[in-house]
Amino acid sequence: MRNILMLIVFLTIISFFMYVAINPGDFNSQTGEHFVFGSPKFTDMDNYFIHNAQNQTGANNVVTSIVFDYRGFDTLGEASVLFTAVLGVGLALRLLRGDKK
Amino acid sequence: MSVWDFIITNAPALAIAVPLLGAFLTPLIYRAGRKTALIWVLSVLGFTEFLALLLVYLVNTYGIQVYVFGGNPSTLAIPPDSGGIPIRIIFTVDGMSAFTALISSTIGLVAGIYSVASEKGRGAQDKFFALLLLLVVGMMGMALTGDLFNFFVFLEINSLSAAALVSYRIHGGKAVEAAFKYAVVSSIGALMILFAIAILYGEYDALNMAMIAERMYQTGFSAMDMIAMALIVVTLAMKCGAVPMHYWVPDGYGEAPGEISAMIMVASQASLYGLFRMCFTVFGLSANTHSLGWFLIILGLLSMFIGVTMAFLQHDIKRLMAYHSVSQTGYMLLGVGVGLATLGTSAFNQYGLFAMEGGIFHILNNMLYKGLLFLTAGAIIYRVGTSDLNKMGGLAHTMKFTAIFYLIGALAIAGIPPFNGFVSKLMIYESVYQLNPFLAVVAAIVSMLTLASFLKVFHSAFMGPKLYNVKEVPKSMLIAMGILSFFIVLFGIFPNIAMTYLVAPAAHALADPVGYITRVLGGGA
Amino acid sequence: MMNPFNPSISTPSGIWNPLVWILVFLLSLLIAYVIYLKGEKQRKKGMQEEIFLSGNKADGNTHIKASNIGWGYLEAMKGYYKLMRDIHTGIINDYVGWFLGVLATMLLIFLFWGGVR
Amino acid sequence: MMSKIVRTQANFLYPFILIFGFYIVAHGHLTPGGGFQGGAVIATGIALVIVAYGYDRVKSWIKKSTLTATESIGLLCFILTAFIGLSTSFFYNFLANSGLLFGDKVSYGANPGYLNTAGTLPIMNLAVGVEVLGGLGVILMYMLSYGKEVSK
Repeated sequence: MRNILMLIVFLTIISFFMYVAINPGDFNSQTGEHFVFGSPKFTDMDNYFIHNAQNQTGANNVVTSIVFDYRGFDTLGEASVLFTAVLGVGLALRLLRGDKK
Repeated sequence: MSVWDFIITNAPALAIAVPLLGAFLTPLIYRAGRKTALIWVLSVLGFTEFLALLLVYLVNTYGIQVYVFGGNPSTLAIPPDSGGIPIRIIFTVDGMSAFTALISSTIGLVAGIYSVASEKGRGAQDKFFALLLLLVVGMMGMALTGDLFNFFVFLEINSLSAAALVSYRIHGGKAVEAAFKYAVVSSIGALMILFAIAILYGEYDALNMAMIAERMYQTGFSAMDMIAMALIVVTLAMKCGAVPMHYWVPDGYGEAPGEISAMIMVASQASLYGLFRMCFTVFGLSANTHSLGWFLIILGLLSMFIGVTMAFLQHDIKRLMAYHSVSQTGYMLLGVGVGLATLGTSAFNQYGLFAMEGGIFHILNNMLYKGLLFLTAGAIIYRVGTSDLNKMGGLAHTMKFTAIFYLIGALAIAGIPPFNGFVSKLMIYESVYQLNPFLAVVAAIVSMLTLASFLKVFHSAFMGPKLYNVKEVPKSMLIAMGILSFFIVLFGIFPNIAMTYLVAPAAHALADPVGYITRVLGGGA
Repeated sequence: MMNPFNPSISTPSGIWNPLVWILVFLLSLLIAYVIYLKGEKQRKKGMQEEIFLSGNKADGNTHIKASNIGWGYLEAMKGYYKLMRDIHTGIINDYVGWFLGVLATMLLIFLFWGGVR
Repeated sequence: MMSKIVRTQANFLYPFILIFGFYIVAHGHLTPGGGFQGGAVIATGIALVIVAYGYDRVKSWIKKSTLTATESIGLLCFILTAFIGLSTSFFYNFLANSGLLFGDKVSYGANPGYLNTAGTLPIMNLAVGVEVLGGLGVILMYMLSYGKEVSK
């Protein structure tokens, strides 16, 4: 019973994803193109990074310039995720020898 | 530039950076001794609280605050050469963000004071306090950020640190199991959110919430947006513990130490903030807010009813309170859901906004009285050593202050005047009644059952013959409980203090997505 | 902007003032005390001072355990609680399963009721 | 502890793994890679040594507290670099194109690259590399030590 229900749920979600993937998408009357899955409607932020990253940050690797400069705060967050994980492992896998009863 | 100007300019960044720095330094400082580390942790938490208060003041005085990480100057959201798009990570602090940041830092400070005594003598406290600070960082970051990916990062910090803290009392592996369940559920949720963010980023080439909302409004709400919205809304509903995705709540809250239960409860309110932010600001302009609002209302009704009826069954004090958090979350979803369902119609100004104010006021009240109740539960467990209500009795003979604090919290959560719970519940009943009387009837029944189950706890834990010869809990725990009780009584008798400075700005900020978007996209300073 | 130290809140259909409520509450306490004093004078000593629990004489040190409180309510709602206990399995696969179920439900709701405004 | 062949291999490979890891970290702003990736490579070096020599011997060479301190110090360097930029804004790249340390300009387009560029990026890369090496290393140590203690 549970398995059948889960199968129905799974198929529902998958069918939505499949619909989006093969959907012809919105029609842009100006360019005569369809926006299908995988062809973005906008590319201006990508182009900004490609054209300005080298000049602004002085890094040849644009990916690193995004990771550590434009979105450096996210990287700090990800680094603290690792820090949190380490602390959590240390906390959960500690032995209760030093704890009071 | 004086220090004061410097702090005011950089307040949104400092509100995250200071507790983060504090967390990184705590394991190092703990080597100098517990007392030094405690002074450090408490002063960091105090400074964070000050920054959150400052943010509330700044938002109420000068409107929405924008802070650009790495920008030159830090208020320039859109670089002039970018063609009108935000490039960097932007913190956008409006009334609702400042409100959530304030309750997060407050519960952090209270939990910090409480754990001075309650965790004394346990191992790995350097990690415990660092994780406590990181949990505050996670909550504050989720509240303050205006960037979707940044939101995900802080959601991850929030979930991981909360899961780790749940496992602090190993408790024969039970706490670790609860932490594992919490970690699995929240990791799957976080991955779903990441997936949704990837969809939105692929479609709109932006990660800023305002920019995505603007572009979604321009190009219309597509099928992909719908999937992204469903992923985000359902995941955040799970993270805030709405029925039928609440199963991790009793496990997690039940096994965590008392002050950590209170903090995780507020961490799930931060997810609730994320849910409201997404529903109103990101999808509010394009999606069908009427059906979205009814979705939240139905989740809220289920949470209220199932939460409270399951709570009555429990005989473990922490699990009982955990189920009550589920049912209290239902009130918030109900209040704000009514606001969302009526958004854009004439009914919004008649009662929708008032319902939202009620729901948001309930978040604040829930933080106060639910936090207090979790702290009293922690105090009982600290002295008695068991969380089983069947083994308790007669504690009011010796733990008088704990009993009084418990009574204040229980009466407040049951909505007995003159405590603060009554005010927000009244606001929710009165406004929800006008959308559909059935909603208000369910809410009132749930309130009655809440009172019944807290009387059960009071009777079995505090009344009856003296079974345990225990002392009152140490002072720091009493101080922490006293702070929360003071605000419960204060906001019960003068609800307009909270209404004016916190709740009304928050509700208006949520109801005005256009203001949010134009503040970020419509020119720099 | 409203006055933050004004205790009364106006709701769509009325007004709420905690101070007035406290006043009324104290007043009714006073009235109750007066009635109590009146009865106290003519109270008879004897059987009525003894403690009974479900018709049996209790010694005053009896404590009702938490699981026994609300027995009637739990008995009346037996069917509902059986269903709820069955749902709350505690298995993590089910937790995720419910999450996916709600996700599918929400997608279907938005498909049929329209996601677009 | 593994056989002598494995230990010899580990002795031989360990410096190369370290050098490769630090290369990835240091050249993060020029070539694919960066702090996270390089730190993970160095941590695999630690894993190799643990596999070859066994936890009990490695325990006496590397202390868990040393690794946690390494991790904290790496993160501190990272966040302090961000704090220094606070005179303009948090995470402001105050060194880029300034002519100071790592402050040389780059020309637009494909070029061979030069180590002394990119401002705060190499510093942050290094900090993150140190943090990841400490963090992953100490996770390994925690898990192994817990397994040892429980199985005792």
